[in-house]
Amino acid sequence: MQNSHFFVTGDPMIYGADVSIALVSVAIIFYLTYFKKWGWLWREWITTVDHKKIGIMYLISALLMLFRGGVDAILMRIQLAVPNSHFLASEHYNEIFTTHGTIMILFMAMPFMFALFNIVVPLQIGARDVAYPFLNSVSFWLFFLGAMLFNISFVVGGSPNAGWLSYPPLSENDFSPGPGQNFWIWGIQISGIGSLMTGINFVVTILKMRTPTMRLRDMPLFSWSVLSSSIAILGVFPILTVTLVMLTIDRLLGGHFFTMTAGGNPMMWVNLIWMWGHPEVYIVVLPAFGVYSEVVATFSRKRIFGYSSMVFSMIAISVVSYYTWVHHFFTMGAGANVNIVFAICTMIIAIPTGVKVFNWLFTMYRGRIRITQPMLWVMAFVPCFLVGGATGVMLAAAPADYQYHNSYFLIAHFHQVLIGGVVFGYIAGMYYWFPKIFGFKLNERLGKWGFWLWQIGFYVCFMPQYALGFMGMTRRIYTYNDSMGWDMGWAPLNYISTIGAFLMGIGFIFQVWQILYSIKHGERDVTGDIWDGRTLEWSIPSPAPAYNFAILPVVKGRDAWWYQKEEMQKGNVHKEAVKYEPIHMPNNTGIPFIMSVFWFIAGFGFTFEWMWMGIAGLIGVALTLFARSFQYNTDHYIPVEEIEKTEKARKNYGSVHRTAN
Amino acid sequence: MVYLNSTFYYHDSRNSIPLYFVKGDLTLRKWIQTAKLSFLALLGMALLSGCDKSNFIVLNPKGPVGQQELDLIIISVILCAIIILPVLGIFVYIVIRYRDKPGNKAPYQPEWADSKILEVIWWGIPIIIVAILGVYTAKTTINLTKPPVKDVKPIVVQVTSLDWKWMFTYPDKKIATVNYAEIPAGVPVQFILTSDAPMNSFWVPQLGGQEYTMPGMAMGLWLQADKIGEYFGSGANFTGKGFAHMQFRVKSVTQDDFNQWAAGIKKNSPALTDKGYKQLSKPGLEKELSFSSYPKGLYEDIVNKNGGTYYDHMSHMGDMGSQSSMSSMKMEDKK
Amino acid sequence: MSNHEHTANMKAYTTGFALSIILTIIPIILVLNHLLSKTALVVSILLAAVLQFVVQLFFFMHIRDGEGPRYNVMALILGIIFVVTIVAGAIWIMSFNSQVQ
Amino acid sequence: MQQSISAHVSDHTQGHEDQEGIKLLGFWIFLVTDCLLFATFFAAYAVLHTHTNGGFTASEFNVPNFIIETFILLISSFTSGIAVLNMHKGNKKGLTQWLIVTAVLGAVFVGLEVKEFMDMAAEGATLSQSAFLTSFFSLVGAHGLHVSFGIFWMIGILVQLSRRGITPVTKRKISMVSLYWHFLDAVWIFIFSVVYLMGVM
Repeated sequence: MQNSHFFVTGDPMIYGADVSIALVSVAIIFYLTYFKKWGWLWREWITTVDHKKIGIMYLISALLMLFRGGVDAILMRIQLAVPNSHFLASEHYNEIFTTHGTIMILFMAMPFMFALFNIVVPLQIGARDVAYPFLNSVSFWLFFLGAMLFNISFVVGGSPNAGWLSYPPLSENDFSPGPGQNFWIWGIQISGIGSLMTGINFVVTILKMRTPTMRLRDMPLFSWSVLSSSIAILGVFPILTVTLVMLTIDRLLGGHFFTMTAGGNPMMWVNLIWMWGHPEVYIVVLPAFGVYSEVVATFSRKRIFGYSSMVFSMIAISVVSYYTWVHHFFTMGAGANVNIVFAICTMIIAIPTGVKVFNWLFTMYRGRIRITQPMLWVMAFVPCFLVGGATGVMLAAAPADYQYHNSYFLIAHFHQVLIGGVVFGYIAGMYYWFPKIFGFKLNERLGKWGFWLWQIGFYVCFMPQYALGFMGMTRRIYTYNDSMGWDMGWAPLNYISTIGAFLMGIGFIFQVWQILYSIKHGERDVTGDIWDGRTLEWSIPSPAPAYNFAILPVVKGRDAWWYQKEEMQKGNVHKEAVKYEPIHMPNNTGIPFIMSVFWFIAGFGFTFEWMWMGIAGLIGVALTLFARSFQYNTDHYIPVEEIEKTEKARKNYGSVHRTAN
Repeated sequence: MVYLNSTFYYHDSRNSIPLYFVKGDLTLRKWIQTAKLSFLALLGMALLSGCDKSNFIVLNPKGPVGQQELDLIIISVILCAIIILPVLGIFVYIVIRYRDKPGNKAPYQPEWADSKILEVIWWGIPIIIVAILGVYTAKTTINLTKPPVKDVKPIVVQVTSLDWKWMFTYPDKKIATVNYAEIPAGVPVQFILTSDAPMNSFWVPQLGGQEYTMPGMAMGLWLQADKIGEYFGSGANFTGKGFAHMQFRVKSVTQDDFNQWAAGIKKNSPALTDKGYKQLSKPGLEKELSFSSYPKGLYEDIVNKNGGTYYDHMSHMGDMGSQSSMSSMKMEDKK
Repeated sequence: MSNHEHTANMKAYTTGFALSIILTIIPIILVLNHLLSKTALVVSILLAAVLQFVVQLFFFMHIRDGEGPRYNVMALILGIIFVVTIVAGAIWIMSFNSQVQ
Repeated sequence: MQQSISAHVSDHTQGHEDQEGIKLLGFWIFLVTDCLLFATFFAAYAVLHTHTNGGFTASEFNVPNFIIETFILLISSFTSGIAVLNMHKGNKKGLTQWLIVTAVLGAVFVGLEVKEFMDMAAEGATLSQSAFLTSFFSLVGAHGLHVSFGIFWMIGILVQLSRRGITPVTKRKISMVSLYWHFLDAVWIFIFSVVYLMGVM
């Protein structure tokens, strides 16, 4: 491969990005070296197996990727704002929507979700860590290096441009030669393996690591949502892995799974990728449902309404979501019977989802609603998701879908459920648990600016797109009014939509500002229970100590901490002398990071079809696995003195239970 | 053709309608200027265009297929609204009534968290609504697999999506067109779709919903125009660089005009040869073209070479006329 | 699972082994001698495979071992449902009749 | 204060012994996901097995070869079971020997499979020949890679066993590898039935 092909050239924006990436890298390296922070970085972060720190790293990565995906979105909207625009060339536009979709789902939503998993679940179930701390670290680094591999396609080799699900034969060698498509495959493959491991990890964590007195039926709903989401991950991520392997076999070894020639069948890809792809959206939305349940109960000062049907509906969603995938290709010729069955399955999944909305509403009913930042996002979610869900049911009606499919109606629908359902939920979760993990609250005023800009921006951006769908505008076109003499009247609505995108972008800037501002000025959480919470994570100090719980909590029912506080107020608490025991904790380890670097090397090698490098990377992976297998000294005990010291330093906290009115 | 910034590998130089890909001289600054100036004007226009019903082509069908789909859309909107609107109302009411503010006298029952009656209601209502919508959906789905009217003899139009153009072949008339199709009004048309390039989707919103064009598959789509007119069609599934330009025209004319048009093409247009098709199927754009004939079995060859031989659908690829395509439908029913 | 009772003993392994050998030989004989009609043959091959899978589960993998909630059994059942969905779903959908709406 | 009202719960549930049980459950769940991995390959094979592009068809498989392969794998599944029995009896020597036997049988199996693939390739039936062959080599090859991985894993465990003897950790590892081995045998049953037997039928 020639040098001029290795580096992406040709566009001033790309050169600009090259320069800024180089500058930022130099700045980071300088900072780390000058302040002698390399050791700190290695000891405290890269080798950590602490679920809270891993959660923080997921959160930071997710926000970075939200930025990158958002910039892509803005570029697309600029291009479409006016007809016949030449801001972006066709291929550049294609690359941008491909990376936008891929990044937002796989490298933004997934890590954001895993951030919440990691930060919240062990604290909520009274555990000191996840079931497999080592594996947890492997998962993170696989995700992170997979995401980096995908992202460097921007500057080396060229970005993928066949759409976020890369339908063959377009994504096959014949139509998309070169490393761009391979970046897509390997970036997703590597991080997808990490996601699968996280799924296993959290299923076992929730089943086996709960504090012994917590029964499953008393478990907080967020943890239930994580369980159902993780079960869905286990059910579908293997399919993604294999489907990507198949495309790799086609591209790298000359196979014919999905080619047009030699009997390959592109429809098979569409079938398999949506077997993963549809449950995937439920995977990301279920934890958001969990967040809503926690936030609504806390800020209505009321028990969650209909706990059992909430649990049942989540499990139902995670299983039924497995039977809806064909609604993504009703128009592909699978026949009327297939379409009818999958249309009805798709509609059925709306039932448990709708039930959840009712239950949230009736949790607020006869409660006392405090409109805090997390609650604001939940309240924005309800109407947004209702409409998004309704358009989803409209799309499920197969023959109507023939008219919506691949049009801007579809685009508007899935942004409405993915932003209104998923992103709002994750942001609510971030605001809600931020004090727990960092020890301070995020500034309300800046947050409100961010909130309203997001809200207005969202409706301004996406409502016109429903209309554009009815006007016959199809997705993924980089320009319009340009050919065959058609002017379909799409221009004004597109212009408005672009304004909305900018508003959301400004909203995001406010949120970044809010975080930076609050690091210094945010309200400190001294009680550990800043929201007057109901579940166990609020019973420990903020930020949580490394071992989470000095003594494993006793749970007598749902909302354990809430009732414990009530008991405390009534004075029914028998004070006993505290007697700590040494706590068993896993050791830090560099192996996950090193192994993931080898994966990165392998992925990079296969991307450029340098087999020697790919195989060398895989051998490295095998060697690190082998090395780990021989590590026996993988844990340590925190001595009692140290626990006493830590707990003493925090003795001053103690929550005051504030009853309503 | 001047493809701009072929960063990498695309170095093909076909010569058709180069203008589309030539970078204009609009700089970003100029663009912002234009944007500023047109901001208010456009906002106004948008509001106006919102009232202009004719732009909403999906909601303004010109044939029975599109009409049935519109009916289903309306039914689904109504059924969804039955749930959405009351829920939104309840939501607003609850948020206002139960806000935590001093002196709020609304009841506060922090322990009230169960009600069998309420749960039955909101599991029940959605189930009923889904059942109703499910029935309509199933009915329409089955209806659309049949010709829209029974008493008129249908015609067959074979559609092949290419990079980045549409080819229409008429097995009855043995003529071919590119990027436009003419059909007789009031006659059911069975479009039989395939692709000799990455899959696309054939969509003429005012006649009815879309269907993918898949390499190696020949799939039928019934459409019909009730009146004469010209309808916008486009490719709806992304196929790469020239995808945005894959728009075409479907013109519905009276049966007589249709026959005349076909005869005119037969007489005046050049023939599509094997070589010509090879050239046509290369990546690139094309304007509207007409051909007086095409190589025998062209469509079948396209389907078969992309994997069609592995499926049993030779019988209704259309070359034996609409009659055989009808009989093959019956075969399908038996399956 | 150090503290759980084990169903593993030599007798169980030998029985399982014998059963799986038999269940392997039966379909081989059926196929090589063309003993049945096509459909019957397919059914009996699949039946033998499923039975053998069950044998592996019970005699070799000791699915009955363990106490408390049987998470492993639940996982397996869910897994089997998903496996059937993937394979049967793909076959059903991909046997398209190419005559569509 | 939180601590003062919490009863003292024994720490043992998160202690060392049960860690091994938790790991075994995780591994079991991993095996279930591995099932789905094979199911996806099976789905592709089921859809594409007639797409032979005019070349090698499923009726041309080498019958004696795959029957021998099947029996070797069956026997190795049995021997790995005997190894576990020896482990429970605390018989390190027997355990080691039977593990070695299992690994060797696995290696013979892989060798036979490689030979089969080479023979087919020599006839021109390569992976890039047709969709059928792509799906065949992927499905069977994926299983072969799993077996090869299992062999290396067993070697690693054998080394640890010789160094540390039968401990809770090595016990858990041996239980895992044996579970894995039975699982691969179960997958092979379906490959044998669906791919080979139905192919030559």
